[in-house]
Amino acid sequence: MIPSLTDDPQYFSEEHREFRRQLRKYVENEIVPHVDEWEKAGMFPSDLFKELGKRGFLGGRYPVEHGGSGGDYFFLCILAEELGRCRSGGVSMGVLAHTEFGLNIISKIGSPELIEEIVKPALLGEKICAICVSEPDAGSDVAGIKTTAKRDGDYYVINGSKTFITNGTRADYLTMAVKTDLAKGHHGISFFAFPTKLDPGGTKGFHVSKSLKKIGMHSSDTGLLSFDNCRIPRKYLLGEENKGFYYIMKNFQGERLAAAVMSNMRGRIGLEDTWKYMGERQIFGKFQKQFQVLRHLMADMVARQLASECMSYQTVKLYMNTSEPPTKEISMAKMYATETCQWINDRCLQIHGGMGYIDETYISRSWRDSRLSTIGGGATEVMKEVISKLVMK
Amino acid sequence: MIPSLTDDPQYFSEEHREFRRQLRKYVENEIVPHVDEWEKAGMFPSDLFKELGKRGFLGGRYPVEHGGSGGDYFFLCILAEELGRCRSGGVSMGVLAHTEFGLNIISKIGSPELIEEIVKPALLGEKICAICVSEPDAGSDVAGIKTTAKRDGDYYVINGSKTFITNGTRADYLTMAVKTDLAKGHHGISFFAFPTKLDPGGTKGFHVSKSLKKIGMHSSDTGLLSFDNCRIPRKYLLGEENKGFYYIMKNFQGERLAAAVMSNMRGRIGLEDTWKYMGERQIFGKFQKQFQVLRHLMADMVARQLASECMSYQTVKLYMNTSEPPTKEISMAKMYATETCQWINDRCLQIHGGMGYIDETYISRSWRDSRLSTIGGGATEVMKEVISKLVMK
Amino acid sequence: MEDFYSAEEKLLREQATKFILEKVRPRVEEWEKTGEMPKSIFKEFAAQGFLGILVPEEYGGSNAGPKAFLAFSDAFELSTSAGVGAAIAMHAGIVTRLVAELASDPIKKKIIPPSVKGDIVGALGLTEPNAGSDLASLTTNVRREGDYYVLNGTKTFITNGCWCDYVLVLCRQEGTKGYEGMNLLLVERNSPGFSVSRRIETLGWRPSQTGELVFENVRVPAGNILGKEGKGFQQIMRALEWERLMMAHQSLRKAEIALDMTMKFVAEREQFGKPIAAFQNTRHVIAECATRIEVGRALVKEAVKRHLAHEESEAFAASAKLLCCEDAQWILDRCLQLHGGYGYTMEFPIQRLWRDHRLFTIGGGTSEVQREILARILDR
Amino acid sequence: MEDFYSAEEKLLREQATKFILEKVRPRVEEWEKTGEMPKSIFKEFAAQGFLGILVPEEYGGSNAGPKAFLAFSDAFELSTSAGVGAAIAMHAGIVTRLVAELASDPIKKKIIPPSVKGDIVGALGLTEPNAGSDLASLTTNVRREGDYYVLNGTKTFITNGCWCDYVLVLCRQEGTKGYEGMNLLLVERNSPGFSVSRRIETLGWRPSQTGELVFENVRVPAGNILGKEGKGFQQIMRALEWERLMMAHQSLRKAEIALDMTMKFVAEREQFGKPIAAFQNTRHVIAECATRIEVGRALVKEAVKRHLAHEESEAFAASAKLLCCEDAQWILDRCLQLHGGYGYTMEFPIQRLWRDHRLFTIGGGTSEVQREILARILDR
Repeated sequence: MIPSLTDDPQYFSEEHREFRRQLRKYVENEIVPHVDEWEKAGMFPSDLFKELGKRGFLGGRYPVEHGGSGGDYFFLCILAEELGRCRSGGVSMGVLAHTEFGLNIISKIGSPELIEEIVKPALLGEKICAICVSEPDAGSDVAGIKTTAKRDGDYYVINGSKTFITNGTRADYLTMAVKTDLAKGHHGISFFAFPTKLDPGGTKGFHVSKSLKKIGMHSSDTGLLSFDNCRIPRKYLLGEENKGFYYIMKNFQGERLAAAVMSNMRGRIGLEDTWKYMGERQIFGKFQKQFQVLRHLMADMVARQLASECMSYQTVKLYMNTSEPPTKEISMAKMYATETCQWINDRCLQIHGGMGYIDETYISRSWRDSRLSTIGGGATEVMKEVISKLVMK
Repeated sequence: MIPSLTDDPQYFSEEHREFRRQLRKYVENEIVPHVDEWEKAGMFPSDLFKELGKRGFLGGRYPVEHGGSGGDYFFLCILAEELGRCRSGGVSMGVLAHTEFGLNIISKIGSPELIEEIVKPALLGEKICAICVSEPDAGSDVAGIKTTAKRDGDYYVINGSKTFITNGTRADYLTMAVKTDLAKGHHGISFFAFPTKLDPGGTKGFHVSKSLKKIGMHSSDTGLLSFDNCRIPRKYLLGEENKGFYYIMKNFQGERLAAAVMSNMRGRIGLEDTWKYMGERQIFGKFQKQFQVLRHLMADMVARQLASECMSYQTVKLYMNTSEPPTKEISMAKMYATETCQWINDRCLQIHGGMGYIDETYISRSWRDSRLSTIGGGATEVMKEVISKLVMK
Repeated sequence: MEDFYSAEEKLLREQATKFILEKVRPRVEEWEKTGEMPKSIFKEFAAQGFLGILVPEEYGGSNAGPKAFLAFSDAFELSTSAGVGAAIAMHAGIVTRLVAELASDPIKKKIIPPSVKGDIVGALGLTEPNAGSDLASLTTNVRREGDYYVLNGTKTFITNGCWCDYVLVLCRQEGTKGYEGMNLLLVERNSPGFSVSRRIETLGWRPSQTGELVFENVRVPAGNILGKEGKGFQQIMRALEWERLMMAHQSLRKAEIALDMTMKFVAEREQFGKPIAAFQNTRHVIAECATRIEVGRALVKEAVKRHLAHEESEAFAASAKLLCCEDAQWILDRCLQLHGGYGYTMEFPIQRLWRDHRLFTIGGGTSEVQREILARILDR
Repeated sequence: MEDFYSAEEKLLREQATKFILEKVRPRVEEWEKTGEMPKSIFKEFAAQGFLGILVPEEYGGSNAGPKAFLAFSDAFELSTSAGVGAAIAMHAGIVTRLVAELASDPIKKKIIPPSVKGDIVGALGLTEPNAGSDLASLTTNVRREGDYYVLNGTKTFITNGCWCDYVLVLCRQEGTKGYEGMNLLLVERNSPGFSVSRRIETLGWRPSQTGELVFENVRVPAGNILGKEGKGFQQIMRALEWERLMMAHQSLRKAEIALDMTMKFVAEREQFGKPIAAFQNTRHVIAECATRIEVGRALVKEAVKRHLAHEESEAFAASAKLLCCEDAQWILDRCLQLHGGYGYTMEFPIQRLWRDHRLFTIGGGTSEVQREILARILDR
């Protein structure tokens, strides 16, 4: 038995627990049976958004006026955790890229018109969103963004390209960071909710140049997108011009926290599956769980797992209770959870021996899925830069 | 510039160096252009064995009387290293599984008849061999083998199954460990050169039950094989009955050493590619190679890489100059090289950031290929058992 | 972590911090050099009320509770000497508390008030030369003779051992084995047959008077038993868990203090024409250290909460002891490294923090033992 | 590794081992306790011929060569005190050798024979309070006045500093900067203006008389320069590489000695009813330690071979220093851990090996500096 905090009343009310129960049942019955197929296809079906949406799973933490349930951030944690139980990392990533990474900022700073046009249908899963920041030459370094938006009357004209975009091949709206003032570095960034289907056959000038093949996260699509003189109405500007960096600082901490929570669940499932395997697999006449070094390794992993979960949950609470996001704690939680998850999955694969290298075992998928977590959403190296700036005054 | 030992005269004569030059040229011109395709197909073409064979690349270290060139073990090192330069781990693994792991023991203890029937054509690449030890319930634990061979007049009747067999879906001969005496544990193991094409349409009772899909090593085929009352002539017994464990101890050390050498090359290429990338990729206005933490990480990797190469080469020399294989040093070299290679490729992927997660980059392939090395051919945990027994007297 | 403590606990920490920095820290270098701290230090701590934090008011304590004790420990770690902290924490954090919880009334009245005043000092006798982390194999022997227990055996690595006035001895009734059949006896120093056979010189913890105690036919009055006959081990399990939590908490505090020192050092010290703090490597190492401290704190906080609420705390306490002590060891090592050659001199306290702390992954149940505990929880 | 040494070198190692175990090891505990080793120890080593291993025969040495010195160091590490090894290796492995290679004939004749006899002891003055690993920023100042050099500055962390009879001082000609314009001067102890300002107390290396040296208008005869004017730094680069190789080699030897002790300890010590050696965890830790030692050896062997053959050795030497010193630190820590509580007492030498060795990733160019060297090689 691996001790767990997922039912702890200090974090989860009965309402949360009911949400979790329903979602878990849905994942087990409606997602698990299909993930092998989705992994092979390189994409889960877009209908999944609708199915999740109509059951209210997407809007847990969104205001009721936006079509959500008005709950707290722990509803998002539950979404991240329970989707993780389908053991296909791409599913959780794709859904969260839509419902949290892409949508959150629109809900926070979008005009009432955009709430109606985008947020409401998106929470029902009828529109698909994506967050769209990375470029071929600017990953963690947002100041280096080269895609531009130029004002032209009531329109903006957008040129450039974006890459590593989760949901990128099918998103209806791209929550996109661009430069409205190239000379200004951080202070020239603006955000748009870029509509990809403005014109019949797709917004003119917008192309999915490539669907990127990745080492893992196979059930999620990833796009390389190009923008060639795309004209979009001015209303799609989010908030004010050139305030994009501020919006990132303020609103994107939730994304990192969600990455931590997702990683924790991926670590936990790795541990659960591996401990089960160790009780079934015999070698040299003993069960694997009887070997001291493997037991001690499990103990080390459990200790780190619990530490990471405590850190993430406590940080969620802090995040909910403070007006400015606790950037230091969130960066630490993100870095620790993703590194821990990656290490745990690597060691768990090792315990599985040859079976761990076979595509069909869960642990092999979880291992390659987890490899992305220390790179995406603020790489470990970037987290260290952030943390060191905050602790070394 | 990463310092290298691959031309060091203490290990490599002019003859070796010429062998290396020719092979490198061949790999560059004839293999590199095709590996993407082979990776996708899940298998390199069997013709590759013939092409390598007719150029003399396979028999470098085999006796002239067996069709080889009569060279030393460093010829095998060169083969492992230069094939590694095609950056598709399955190619080196498949070729070495044939020419070293499968064939070596036949050359050493096979009858003159089997030398003619198997070794000579195999060194020309006209027959394909595989080593066949692991079973669904016995990986590193050879005493737990359950496949049996029962004597019946001039025949042996073989029953059981084998898994994780490299070249398993197409091998003509399987160098196979089976139990001839189930009651005797280690001392009931015997070796056979199992012919898979004895009867038209394949030896009766032999089936490739499954071609296993793996996380990496995609250009190499891996079989799950079943044996159902297969009758094979007695002549295919290698050496004596029930001496199999002794043969493993004596002859399979070369396999582990080859694994070390292969891993070293995979680490080295990872470093070369990554250092190159660091000189091309800019972030925050600087080249990656200008960041101190990445430079220091490179330095740590180079130090371990050099240490591992020194260890492996010195162990090869020791192996060539002693009558009993230096099991302790070989186990250490294998463990260290494979762990180092895995760590290096993981860190190199990290340095590549999002690009490292994309299927098409070399580092992503090298990362998933290298993950097998600490599991196959004697897992790290097994190496530690062996080493501790030898150092703690 | 700040929301962990109540306002009163923070006040206590402030008071203690002032006391430590003014009255203790300036004398530490001398004590460390000679290995001798005056025993009267207990009275000085007592005068501030620190020795009664875990003791009910009727016996002269403040009963401020375990979290208050942790807040107090945040302060005493500022002495930069684990020996000082260990001596105080053993006496006031563990031994006196066990007496208050388990002893008979007459014993409580006799022992606790002077303990709270610092007039007498207690020790805990668990480890034996051949039974360290493995208490099930301890052999110190006890048999009943009329109104007395007769005690024979040796206890070693005993903090406060050389100067203790009383020691709680875990001993085995004849004919028992494993974790069953142990008694916990309070033995006073003046008992005939009790002796301190030697002081054990250690790598760190120098002022803590680590000693080996010998019991030769020591006759202990029957009323000196703590709790029930035969349940000695079971009765201290909760105290051992508390010790693990204290050690995890103290480890992180040591790491934090070291990191503060280090950040100051790297900001001032220049190499290659710039402060060491300006090197990316330095910044990333510090980020990693700070993260491990913060994560460890989150774990300790949860573990303490569960321990105090008597909820399932075993796995959390073992995880906290394992992870925080190991991580602190790594952090202290990195801090020493960032000090360069200065870190190796006796002139900077980082060397002492580093070497003092090395015992934290060994004492209180080694890291290996914590792993065993965790693995057994998985078995359930 | 056994094929690394010649028969003569092995014989020397055997002779030295006997000497160390009989004449040195039994006195080490006392020296470590007091921090004082008699200076006459140099004469005892000299009587065995050990101080002349790197010195030509005409000056009284055996000229047995660098590999012989490494074989000798395998023996002196058995003293289990890095302070003893450091004092001897600095004098006989580096300083005397530099004099023999670079000094003028009169200086050689004056300094080397008594050095080989152990009558006088040498030190090397590189590090300054504000220039450790970064020698380019050293500021000890030299100017020419007629037949003299006038020297001003401070050198610190100097092994043998407190009792040295002469010291080789790396100093800067006025108006120069970076690695250019340095001189290497031999300064005798009796020179007016030279003083030992203090002994530096360190965590380990206790008997090695680490000191801070002050030069106030010290007038050094012009003939005391070693090698060329302005080329002081370039001339010692090879000696620094040699120091790195020695340190890497000695690190592994310390680790090996500790592992031997540990294997003995775990075979004897029982816990949970069986020898610690029987636990799988113990065996796997030992396997990992043994592997890192063996791999480190392979690297050192290659690096030494290249250094001696004047082949490209820089990357190998830096790698060896970095990897072997870091790995030995890890191994010594694991060995201490396997000793449990006993590892923390002053009664077992493992504590000293552990704490002595901690300087090896700091001294002789920190690990960070080795990484810088390697990264710059990659830049080429």
